[in-house]
Amino acid sequence: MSIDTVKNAETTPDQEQPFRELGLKDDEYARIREILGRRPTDAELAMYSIMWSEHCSYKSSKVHFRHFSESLTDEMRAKMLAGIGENAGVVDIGDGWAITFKVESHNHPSYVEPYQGAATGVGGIVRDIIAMGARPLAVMDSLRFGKADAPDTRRVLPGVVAGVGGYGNCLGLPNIGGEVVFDESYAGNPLVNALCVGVLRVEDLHLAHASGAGNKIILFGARTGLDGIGGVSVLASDTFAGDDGSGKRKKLPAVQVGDPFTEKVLIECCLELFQQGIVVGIQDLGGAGLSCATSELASAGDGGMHVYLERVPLRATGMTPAEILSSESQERMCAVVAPENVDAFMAVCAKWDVIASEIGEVTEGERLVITWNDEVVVDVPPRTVAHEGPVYNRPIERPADQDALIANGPESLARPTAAADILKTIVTMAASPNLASRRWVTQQYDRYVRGGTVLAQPSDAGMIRIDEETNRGIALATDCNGRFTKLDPYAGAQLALAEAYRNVSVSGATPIAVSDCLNFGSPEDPAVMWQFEQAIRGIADGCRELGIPVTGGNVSFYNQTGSTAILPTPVIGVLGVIDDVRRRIPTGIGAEAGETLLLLGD
Amino acid sequence: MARVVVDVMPKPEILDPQGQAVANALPRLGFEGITSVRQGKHFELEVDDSVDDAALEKIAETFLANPVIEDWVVRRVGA
Amino acid sequence: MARVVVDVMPKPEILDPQGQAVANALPRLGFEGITSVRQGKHFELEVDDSVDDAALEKIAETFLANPVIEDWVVRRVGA
Amino acid sequence: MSVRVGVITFPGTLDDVDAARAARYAEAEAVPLWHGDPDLKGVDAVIVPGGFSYGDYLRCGAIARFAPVMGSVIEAAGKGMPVLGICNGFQILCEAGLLPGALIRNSGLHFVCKDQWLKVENNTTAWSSRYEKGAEILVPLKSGEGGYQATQSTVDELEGEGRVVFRYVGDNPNGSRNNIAGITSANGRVVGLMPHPEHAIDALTGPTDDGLGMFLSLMDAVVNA
Ligand SMILES: Nc1ncnc2c1ncn2[C@@H]1O[C@H](COP(=O)(O)OP(=O)(O)O)[C@@H](O)[C@H]1O
Repeated sequence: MSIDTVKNAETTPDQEQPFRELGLKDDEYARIREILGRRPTDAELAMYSIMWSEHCSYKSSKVHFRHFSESLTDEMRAKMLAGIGENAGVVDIGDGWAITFKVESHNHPSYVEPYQGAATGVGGIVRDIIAMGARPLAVMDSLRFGKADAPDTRRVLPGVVAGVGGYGNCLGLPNIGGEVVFDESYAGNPLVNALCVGVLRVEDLHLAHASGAGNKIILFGARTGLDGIGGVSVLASDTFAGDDGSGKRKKLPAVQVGDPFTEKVLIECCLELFQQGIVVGIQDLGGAGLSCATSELASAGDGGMHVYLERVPLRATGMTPAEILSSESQERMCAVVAPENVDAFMAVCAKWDVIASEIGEVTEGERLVITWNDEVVVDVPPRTVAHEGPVYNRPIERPADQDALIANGPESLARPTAAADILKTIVTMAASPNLASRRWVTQQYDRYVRGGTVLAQPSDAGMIRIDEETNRGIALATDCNGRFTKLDPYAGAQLALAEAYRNVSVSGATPIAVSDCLNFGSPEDPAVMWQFEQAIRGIADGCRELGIPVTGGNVSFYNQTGSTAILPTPVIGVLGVIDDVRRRIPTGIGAEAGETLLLLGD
Repeated sequence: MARVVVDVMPKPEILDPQGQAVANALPRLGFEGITSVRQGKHFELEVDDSVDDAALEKIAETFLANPVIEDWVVRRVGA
Repeated sequence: MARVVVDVMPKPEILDPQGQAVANALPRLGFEGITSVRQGKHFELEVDDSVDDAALEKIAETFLANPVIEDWVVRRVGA
Repeated sequence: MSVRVGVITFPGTLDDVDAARAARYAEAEAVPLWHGDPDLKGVDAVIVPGGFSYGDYLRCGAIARFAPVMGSVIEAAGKGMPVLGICNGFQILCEAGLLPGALIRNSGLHFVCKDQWLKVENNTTAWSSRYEKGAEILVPLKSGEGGYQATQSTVDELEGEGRVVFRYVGDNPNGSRNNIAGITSANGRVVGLMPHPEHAIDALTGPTDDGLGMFLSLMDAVVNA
């Protein structure tokens, strides 16, 4: 097997590379050549193509995030310890406690393989929370499917729910809420958005960076296999032979199988490592695997990094450097550790039976250098991979049919007037999929584990006690109505924000921060970009009005079937704090006879 | 009536956490020399003679196995 | 190196909710003529030649199967 | 005298913090026990808590029962030490042979998390003396493999000897034979049940505090021993 090295790339500048198959545009490829002053190696090409994808680089959405930063006031900043750009936002909630939380999408994988897609979605967001130095406390899931009676919904929904439950239950994280919405626009694009919230002491906040020359890079958790490298396998086709000898790896399924047990042990292992104070920086391995972890750690640090790729424990034979860098194997983390603490680090991993390998070190200088058995296969400025990818200002245009859509209001619909008809309508509505009981879903989720759950279904917000001495706690709700958002993306996003805010408030907690998951169609469609831009502005303006910041979130584009996009779906999660969870307000009326019912607002 | 066995296994390149857990446990229990374990499902069906191989293949593919992550083998066994 | 297969099945008198669910679903999916389905586990082990039949039987009995509710079969298959 | 209750943690155990909290609520001292360490640290009783030891891979409890600490638990139970297995702990005790039978996949095939009414059938065990016989208690049930199964003769024996401690009231949530939710050893010292009394010790975080009775029963059993 011959490996494409930097030396090789220098001597074969004109070798053709399958950059288009890897999703890079001509000008993006040209820019990589310009950055490197030569053609990229296979491994470099794999890294750039993944890190410059929409999913990892936020290239279409980044420019719009300024609405969030521009609307920040001092009041909003006051409690924010980490914001957009970190693995997850962190807010100070008093008494020395900080809370970190984030919502993330795993939409497409959940359509391909509902159980594993949803399961690994939960696994991924939980690792984001651990990477902040926090103990994960609870999860929530916000789900959208095609029509309830559509045949594919019968395939997707049970698998997704079983996957969310199967993974979350096994991790021991209570599920404290979520949503289930049906609309035909999601038929080919179900939305699986998972939220995780964690707690830490303010002084224990760990940000992902690799600092201090001589510090070691340790990869720990599961072995690295051929998971999810479907795209990158094209590299194996023309440069070197795969292990089946035919010169080409057979097409691999872009599906990862989750191993919640390994993740549970990884959580406990990380918490013990944090407690011993022997972690300088830490990063989870998400969608972009080692490409992401190494370049982001190096990019955010103060030096360079050298990674010895042959030291990565593998699950498959004959993996190439490009494949190892792109593997999406789950349940892995990467830590930066001072040399004197490596033994202690390894001892904690051994206690939990977690495989750990020292795969490199922080170096003087500014390059990320990756070698494979002494040959250099990657030599790049890490910022160009992780943080300085392409940025697009996509065309924006209000759809021509927006006015017609708005004009087509409910006025023309028949309204029941007779009592019997009204009753019938109410019963029909109560039984409709979007309003019916969610018990079939929530009953598959453990809401009790770890004994801190104060509110969960059927409450408007979930609530967790975080301190058994003081009874301090937090509340969370997620909401979104895609139909409102389609009619008016600006107001619809604000309505989602307002609803989540209200749901937290009525539980007795004070809202303090927002995380969002913006699910939209193709950013290359100006009408979708208009929805997106309007929604972001709506959220940013709404947050300013309410005085609570957006601390993080996720953008999921390309949720469309053919040229038809899903309903614009900016899911909003609001976090609140309550000083004494015993003063919570459960949902529901009628606990005592003679209660007075008041309607507030109009 | 015929007896049909369908074995469903995780594809070789797909992670098999269960098989791995079993493999890891064996040495701790004092069983040496087992170098790899994969765990799958084993179905035993009683089928009318009217059910042909194509139908069995279809049942395995669309229902008993998940072709995205699993391989399967259908066998008729002596009655 | 040898390849060993162990099939583990719920005892006939023990309820098999998974097999039952498959059997019930098949007619709904348009597959007729399947009169019974039982679901168990299928293990594939790679073992050193030093591992004898007695050891394999022990592994199956004490670990891979729960004799209270399950039956099992151990087979060596061609390399 | 302070009563020391050991709570075992296996890789993948989840409800150990809850079991320890429940012991503390009953004014016992909770002592953490580690799966890999056979030392029971001089405890008066052991709780094998719920969760997913080893991910529930292979069979629930199948891997955990071989842990070094379990050898000590089996030995201590033989000498009459009170042992409580909750959910995964119950599965482990069955796999370890301390209790008869086995737990299989729920008949509905789904994980079920719900508040479940139980009837106390036997109030003479080390873990149920504080309840009135026939009392109904409400505690969380949360499991995917909670269907109690055993041969007919074992079930007959359990019923004949009054060794069914808790029985599900209302619809059978998981297909358990005879609606069995929990059983005890012949000497009434070892009890296993699928539902989670440790999650019902405080109405703030559970449906009721009905589960506390089990931990208070243990205090009586140890103090009066
Ligand atoms: N996918 C889900 N995961 C967890 N909890 C959910 C999910 N869907 C709904 N729930 C919970 O079920 C309850 C009812 O949900 P829903 O009918 O959407 O309430 P509402 O209409 O009041 O927002 C809420 O407590 C909600 O958090």
